[in-house]
Amino acid sequence: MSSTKPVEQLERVVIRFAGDSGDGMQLTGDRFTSETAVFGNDLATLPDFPAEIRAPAGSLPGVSGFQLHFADHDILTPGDQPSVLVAMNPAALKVNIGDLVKGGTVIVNTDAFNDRNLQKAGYESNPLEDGSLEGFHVHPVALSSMTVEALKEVEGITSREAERSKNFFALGLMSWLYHRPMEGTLAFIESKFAQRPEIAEANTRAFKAGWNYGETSEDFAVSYEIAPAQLAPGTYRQVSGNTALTYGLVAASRLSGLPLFLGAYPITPASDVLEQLAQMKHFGVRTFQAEDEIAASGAALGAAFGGALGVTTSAGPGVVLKSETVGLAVTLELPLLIVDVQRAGPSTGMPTKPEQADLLMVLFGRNSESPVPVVAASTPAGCFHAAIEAARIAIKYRTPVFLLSDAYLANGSEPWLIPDVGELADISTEFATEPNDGDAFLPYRRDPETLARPWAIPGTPGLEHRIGGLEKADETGNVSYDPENHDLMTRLRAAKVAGIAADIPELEVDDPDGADTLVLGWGSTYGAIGAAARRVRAGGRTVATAHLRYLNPFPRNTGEVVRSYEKVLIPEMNLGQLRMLIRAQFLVDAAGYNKVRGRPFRAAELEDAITALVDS
Amino acid sequence: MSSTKPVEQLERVVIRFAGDSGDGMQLTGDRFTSETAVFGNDLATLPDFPAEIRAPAGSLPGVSGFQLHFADHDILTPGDQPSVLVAMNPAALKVNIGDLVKGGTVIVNTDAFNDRNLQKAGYESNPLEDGSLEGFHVHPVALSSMTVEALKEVEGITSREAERSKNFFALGLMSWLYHRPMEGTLAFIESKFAQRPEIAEANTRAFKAGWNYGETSEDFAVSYEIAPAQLAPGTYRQVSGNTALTYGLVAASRLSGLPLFLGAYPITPASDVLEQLAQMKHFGVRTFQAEDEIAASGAALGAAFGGALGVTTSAGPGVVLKSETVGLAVTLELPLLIVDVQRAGPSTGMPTKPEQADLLMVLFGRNSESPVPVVAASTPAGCFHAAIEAARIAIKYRTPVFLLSDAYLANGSEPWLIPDVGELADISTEFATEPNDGDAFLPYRRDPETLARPWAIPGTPGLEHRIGGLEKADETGNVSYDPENHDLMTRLRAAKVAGIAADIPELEVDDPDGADTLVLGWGSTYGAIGAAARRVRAGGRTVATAHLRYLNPFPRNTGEVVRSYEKVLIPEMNLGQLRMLIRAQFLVDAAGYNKVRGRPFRAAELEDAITALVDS
Amino acid sequence: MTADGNGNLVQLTAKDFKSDQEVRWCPGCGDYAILNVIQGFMPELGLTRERIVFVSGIGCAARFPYYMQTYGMHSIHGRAPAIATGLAVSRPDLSVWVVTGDGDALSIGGNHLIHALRRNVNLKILLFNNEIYGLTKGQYSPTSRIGKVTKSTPMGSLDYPFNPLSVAIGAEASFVARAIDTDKKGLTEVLGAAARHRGSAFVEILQNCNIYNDGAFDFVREDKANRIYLAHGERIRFGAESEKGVQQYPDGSLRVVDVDEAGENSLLVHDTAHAQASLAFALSRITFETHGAVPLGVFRALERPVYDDLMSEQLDRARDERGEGDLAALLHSGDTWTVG
Amino acid sequence: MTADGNGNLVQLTAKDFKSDQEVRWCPGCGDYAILNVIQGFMPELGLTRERIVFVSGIGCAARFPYYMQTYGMHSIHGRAPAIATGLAVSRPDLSVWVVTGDGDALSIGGNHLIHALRRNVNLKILLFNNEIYGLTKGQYSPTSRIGKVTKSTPMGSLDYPFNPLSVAIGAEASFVARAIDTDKKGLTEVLGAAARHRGSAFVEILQNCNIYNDGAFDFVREDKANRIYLAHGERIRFGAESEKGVQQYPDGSLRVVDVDEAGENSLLVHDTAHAQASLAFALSRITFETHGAVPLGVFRALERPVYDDLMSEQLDRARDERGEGDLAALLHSGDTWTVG
Ligand SMILES: Cc1ncc(C[n+]2csc(CCOP(=O)(O)OP(=O)(O)O)c2C)c(N)n1
Ligand SMILES: Cc1ncc(C[n+]2csc(CCOP(=O)(O)OP(=O)(O)O)c2C)c(N)n1
Ligand code: SF4
Ligand code: SF4
Ligand SMILES: [Mg+2]
Ligand SMILES: [Mg+2]
Repeated sequence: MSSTKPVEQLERVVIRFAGDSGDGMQLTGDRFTSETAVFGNDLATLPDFPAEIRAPAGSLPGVSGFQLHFADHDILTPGDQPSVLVAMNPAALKVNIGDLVKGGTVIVNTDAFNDRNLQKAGYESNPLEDGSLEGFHVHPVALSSMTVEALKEVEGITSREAERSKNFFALGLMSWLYHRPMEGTLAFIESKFAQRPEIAEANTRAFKAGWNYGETSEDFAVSYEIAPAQLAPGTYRQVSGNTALTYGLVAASRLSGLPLFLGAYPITPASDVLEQLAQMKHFGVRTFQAEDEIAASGAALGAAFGGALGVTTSAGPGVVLKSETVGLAVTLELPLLIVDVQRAGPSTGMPTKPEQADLLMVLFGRNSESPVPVVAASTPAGCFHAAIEAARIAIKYRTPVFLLSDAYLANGSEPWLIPDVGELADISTEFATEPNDGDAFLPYRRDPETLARPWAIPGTPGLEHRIGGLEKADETGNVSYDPENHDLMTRLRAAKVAGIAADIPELEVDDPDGADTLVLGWGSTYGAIGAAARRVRAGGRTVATAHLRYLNPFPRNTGEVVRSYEKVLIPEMNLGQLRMLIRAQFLVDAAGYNKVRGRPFRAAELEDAITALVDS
Repeated sequence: MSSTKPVEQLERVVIRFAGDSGDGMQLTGDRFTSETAVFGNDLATLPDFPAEIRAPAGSLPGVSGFQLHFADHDILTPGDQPSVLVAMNPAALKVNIGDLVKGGTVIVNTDAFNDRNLQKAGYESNPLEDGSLEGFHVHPVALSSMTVEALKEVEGITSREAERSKNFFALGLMSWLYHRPMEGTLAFIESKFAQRPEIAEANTRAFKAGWNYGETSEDFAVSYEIAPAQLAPGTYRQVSGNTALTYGLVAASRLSGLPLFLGAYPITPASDVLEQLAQMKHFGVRTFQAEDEIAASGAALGAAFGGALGVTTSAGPGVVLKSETVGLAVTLELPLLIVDVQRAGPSTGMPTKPEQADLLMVLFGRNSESPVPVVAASTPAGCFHAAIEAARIAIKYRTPVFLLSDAYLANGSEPWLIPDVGELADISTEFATEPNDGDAFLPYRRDPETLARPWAIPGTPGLEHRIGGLEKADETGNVSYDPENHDLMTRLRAAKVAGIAADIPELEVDDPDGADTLVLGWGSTYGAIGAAARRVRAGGRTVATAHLRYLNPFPRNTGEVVRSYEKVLIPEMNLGQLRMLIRAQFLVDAAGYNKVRGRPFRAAELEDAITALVDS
Repeated sequence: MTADGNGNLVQLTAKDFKSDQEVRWCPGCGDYAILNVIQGFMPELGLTRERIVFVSGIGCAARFPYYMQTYGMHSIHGRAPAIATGLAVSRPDLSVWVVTGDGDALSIGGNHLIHALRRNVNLKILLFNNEIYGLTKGQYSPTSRIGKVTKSTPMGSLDYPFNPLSVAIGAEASFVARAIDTDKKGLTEVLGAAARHRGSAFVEILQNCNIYNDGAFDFVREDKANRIYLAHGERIRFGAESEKGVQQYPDGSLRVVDVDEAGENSLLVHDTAHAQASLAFALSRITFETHGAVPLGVFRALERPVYDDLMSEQLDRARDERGEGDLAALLHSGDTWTVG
Repeated sequence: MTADGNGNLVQLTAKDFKSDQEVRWCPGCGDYAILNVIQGFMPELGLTRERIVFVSGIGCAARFPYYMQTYGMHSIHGRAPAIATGLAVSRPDLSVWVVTGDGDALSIGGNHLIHALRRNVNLKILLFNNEIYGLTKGQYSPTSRIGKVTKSTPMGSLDYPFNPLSVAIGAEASFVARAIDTDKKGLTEVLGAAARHRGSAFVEILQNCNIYNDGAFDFVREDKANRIYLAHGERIRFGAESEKGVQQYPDGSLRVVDVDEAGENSLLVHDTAHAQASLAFALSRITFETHGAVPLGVFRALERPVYDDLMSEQLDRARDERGEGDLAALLHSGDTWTVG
């Protein structure tokens, strides 16, 4: 179907879908995103579900949102503020209206604006009537009743079930409004509800009814076109951080030739890595849902001892429980990949909200000197390569490695140029199979270059040996209380990790105009920093940016880079963790921009912060 | 008894007793120390037991040592190198002889130098005969056989039991040699072996026989006198760090008026705090040996919720398991004292050996921004006040507090001027008993000065409230996912801890001559740094010293202090943890002197390090 | 009737135990039913609200304390029994309740649970068993059945499940019972028995998670004929017409028989206070899968010294024997010397 | 006879299983006896040394792996069952043994133990029970008896102890047995049965700590008349002259009777493989304190699907159904689009 109404061209749009937890907003957002991706826009998404439990229908804490930014050019963030809000009920309106840009568009489900819902949302009068939405462009749509009406001929569904299809009505309307292709969603409905054809039928009808409503209703005078973005050639898909991470782990298993063993305990927002890997049994992936995080990491370490790619995934409150195991892995010098999908804390904190405040924990959260390399992903799709890279380091250097993601990367998504599997680098290693000291096997005799020790797995004849958590003598690995040996081993472990700096790329600086000010970031602030820098530059100022993908060790030129700028700004969703490290290591008076709000930075606030520093 | 032989005057002696784990060397050292303390010398001790299990008799890993430094002036360390070595068997000789000063004295139990023992110790020939001890002053003493001989009239003991008294023979001999008073040891034997009078009799006889042997044997031509030191007036006792810590906790309970609840799980070298507190039931102390460290800290936190002084004690590998609970305490804002008696790591490491490498763990080892004050003891006796001070902060600011000790402080001992109980400051607090907002109670409404929240304990009518690990709204404490609130709460928690700086003493600097170089220390390096500084100054150079007793927050003048010196040296038994913090916070190019050998620094090595820096 | 802080007698009602927080479980969740029953039961405790504390871990069930107008702590996953132990042991004047889920109690918190039970700390532990991880949206739990397809077991669970009551009995629990979320009468009775029991009381409550594991207990939640209500001292009978009964084999295991055929006198007599836990254990092995019915009520209620009491007694005894601790004397213990 | 890496048959002996590390337990420790028996037993496994792995936690007992010329890991306190689970599950070709102490297994490690048992992971778990914390020098453990005076309980322990076998049975263990450190024959038999059992095998070994808890088991270690050796399918008898036997009360509990008086036929017949664990549980309640004797040998050995096998089967089935995983196809799954 194509529209007959006037069409306006736009460069970019930020839409937020918002409704009750039960209203299917995440699904709606996902579908709209898929349509948009297939259409060829660049995009970035930000799902936002408040608490883990479905709160009572209509309540403020029960509101679930999904924001999507799409454009005809490459974009970096899901957008600071929506320009369009779809609000399925009063609570959704109340929670989200404050974020809308001035003059933005609101599409509301008028059917939900009854007294009970208004009251639950804490409205004293109906905002659709009391003038409080003046200044916005409001489209009142009777979404529920029109959906029920549209489905009255579908057999085998109750009117409650019919009403539940209203999100597809909304999706249809929005698809019309922005000229999204319908085929993908229609096919999706078919396959998703294959078991319940009557529901498939209902959703299909609702979807089409929504589209038709846009086309016919006088309330919608124009529709919009956002031309496809100029992306590099290749095959794309949309991918969220957790999916990319899952794929990266499976790829690492393939590229290393090591079977993947995941030990995990469910926790938001890391659970779906476990859930997705559980679907990968045909890749030889073993997923073990352990009794707790300690056992999860222990089992992964046990599997690593046996020659597997041992992985354990969690979020901060679970990672903290793995510390003792990671300490053991440090001294055993076995590969182990620990994934921390960071969320807001401390303690249980705000489980679904992002934060990047576990950096110091993963670096230092173990007794004694216990160095561990740290890799951090910066974008949802980037989780794929970050996972492979973390695995590479773990395997090559026989060391636990932390991989940091966060709730924003985990759930956010973006188009991904699917890599050519054949071009991914081999990360395989060799197990020890022969004695390395005449007839004897010295499990702690190191490779002189990497300082890695041999990995001799059970089942290898003649290399029987014992390892443990007590300090070990150099080379033999026997228990040793010798003071000088302990000092030596402590330094060897540190040197091994520090030496990885030679094996990772230099820190890249984006500095087109020779700026005085460097903005240094890490993790999921990548997009926001990039977008902010664009704005700053567009405003006529100069600024350089660099983004750390390795937090331990730092790329070898990091000191040089930070010292070569007059001013350094480190924006972080914490109180200054990377900043502390940079200051300590390089004695540079780096400033911070720190907000701990459980949500990603907005480009605008970073623009302001950078501008202020540049001008200072 | 007093000696009839010529007497030489000495200023100081360092003795090391060494023997098999079963030889009672710790007891011997303890008794000699007590005699020395009562005599009035200043002293410092360094027990050194290698592994936790009694290795087979006669083996090198089974050697247990006890070093004592005593002098007629105030001293700061247990001595770099012993001048006298008492070696009960070949293994003890082998392990320790390398530490003895050139020309030092060796007293050996010749009876133990049989082929079997020599072989177990890895001696190819008898060192008493092959000339390898040339350069030392060797006293061969048939300790075992003379002891058996001396006890042959004691009834009811086997000759094996008789032989076991040889450590008392050695103690008697050493007591004679250094003019130690005998009464204390005689009384000690009576009471310690009250249940087994025949053993008491045997030990008494052995002790006296040793003394007499010194007096009569021609091998000992002179004895030595070390005049009492000039100590401040008052009543003294000898105290080890763990005992002082125990007393400090009991005192904190008394001074706060809060019953002490200890949740602990045994671990070297912290176990005896649990064991000693278990003896304090008449002080109303409840000790709970939990199923693990997690439960130990959990129970302490539960008790704190109920209004107790909740304490949990452990060493690094156990503290790491408490992190999640500490994180909860941070967000609950309840007092909790976590004691970390540090030992060498990582992982299980070297359980009986000291290290100070848990600093970054206690600061940062939790998910998200989770600030906790840290207090560190510097001397064995200092553990007393450190414990009270840590409790004071916890109670006043409603926060978990870490108290750091280490294996050296824990087991080392020194004379202690017993404080006047009446002069210890009150650290009591007030529980909330009334609503604080009209009729309502706001559990997170803070004291504007301390930022502490009210502590309303169960049982208080009308103040029923719920707290939890999810982020809480300011003031009400209700669950909140509000972004700005989270930022606010994160900053309030940080500000509360940072604000403690106003409530602790400034960092004191010892700089008699206006030096360029500052040596900044923390923890148990206090003695070694002080002794080294004395030597450096005695060598005609100038150096300043300062010692941090608070690691978070730092004393408010710390920046000023470190910035006012040209060079700053931070010696640590880790790879530079405080150094990192100082550099980051104050951008001072502090250098480190770092050794991770599982044993305290020697004054001489620090002297060299300081001298090199001063001269650089 | 309850004495308030001023000694006045007051009659509390369920309403007095409702906090001002909006209840945030999914509509239809079995937790609502339990909350109502417990709020209704609370006045029976005869305690003022400030003397009651609810401690929980993390999970849907663990939100419970927020809804009770008592003292409460929503702590960390699995650790509630440990935290509650510290509270109960140091504050014997309080009535301490732990609310936990099958994941919270038996997965991450299994160790704390069994240790609290063996110690017989004065805690009432209510395990809301929905055989699923609700809060994290539907992974299998240690009580989920073999073959269960969940988010984390797309091909079915491989883990042989725990039987919560068997675990508790194996861990020396002195009080063990079971009830159903929607069975107001049965649940109230069990709560009463648990409250009266001095020491640890462990109560499994079969709870429907209508979102992620709907109908898990329908065979007993919906079909009352499959409920075996246990009563101390009585022969064990059940069924719509009480036509079925439980008999013991010579090998110690139990079977379900037809009462008419087997004869009333051949039926097992329930004894909650037997010195040996074997009977309670055997009863815990009666399940829908093995026997087609589910025992409810109190399986075991054995008086045993209570940890908190024992500890208080030691403190008293220490004071009797050694006198109230004297700090100055403590500091001066051992060898001392005085410098002029 | 064992096939070595080249397929040659070799006869290994105890000596082949001794590592070059000096054994460092206290002289007289019961651990020496166990080490000897296990080294002597190893050749019976019929496996080459590289196929065998010993995993331990921390404690005196946990030093065990250092002394075995096999693969080994001395890990962290309490976590050996979890670590071994990862190893066993990902390497079904190995024979994985866990050595643990009463503190390691039942205090800090209690949760991992019970979960490994319920899952029926193919692990042989040997718990050296000395009713004390040896390595940390003499604090009471979860198996120490009430009233026990130790370093951390100067006035006597208050904690009701675990019965390790009851815990294991309550946790759905498929194989449960008990032996004595110095009873070479009994211990060897139990090890053999454990090794033959596919799945988790839990063996409690009564071990004397002559330094911190000397004589804890003298009543059965020294006095053979107090040993009840269990044998599948046989009536349970014991005593110097086999004059005593075990009978079942109608209430499911067990009592010791005089065989002559009670009659041989009234004695309980041991059944290690009963579908219901009730009998094994009841046997676990026979203790020296309650019955004056201690059962030894295999309490329970029930065949049940093994976790590792089940997991391998799912992997195979997934490959059968979906084909060997194709990475490129995975990356291209879902909606894709191509930019020219
Ligand atoms: C240390 C830690 N690990 C994991 C989680 C995530 N988590 C929260 S609740 C839960 C399980 C909940 O299941 P259950 O105890 O059965 O409670 P229910 O939600 O079913 O009532 C998990 C895994 C967490 N909060 N903390
Ligand atoms: C996390 C941690 N907590 C505590 C310890 C100290 N620790 C080592 S072994 C042990 C208990 C040993 O008892 P058990 O398991 O019975 O072994 P045994 O020494 O008696 O053989 C303890 C508490 C530790 N090593 N690690
Ligand atoms: S997820 Fe299940 S257990 Fe949790 S609130 Fe919803 S229905 Fe209840
Ligand atoms: S302490 Fe006890 S268990 Fe440990 S080695 Fe010595 S005797 Fe054996
Ligand atoms: Mg559940
Ligand atoms: Mg033990």
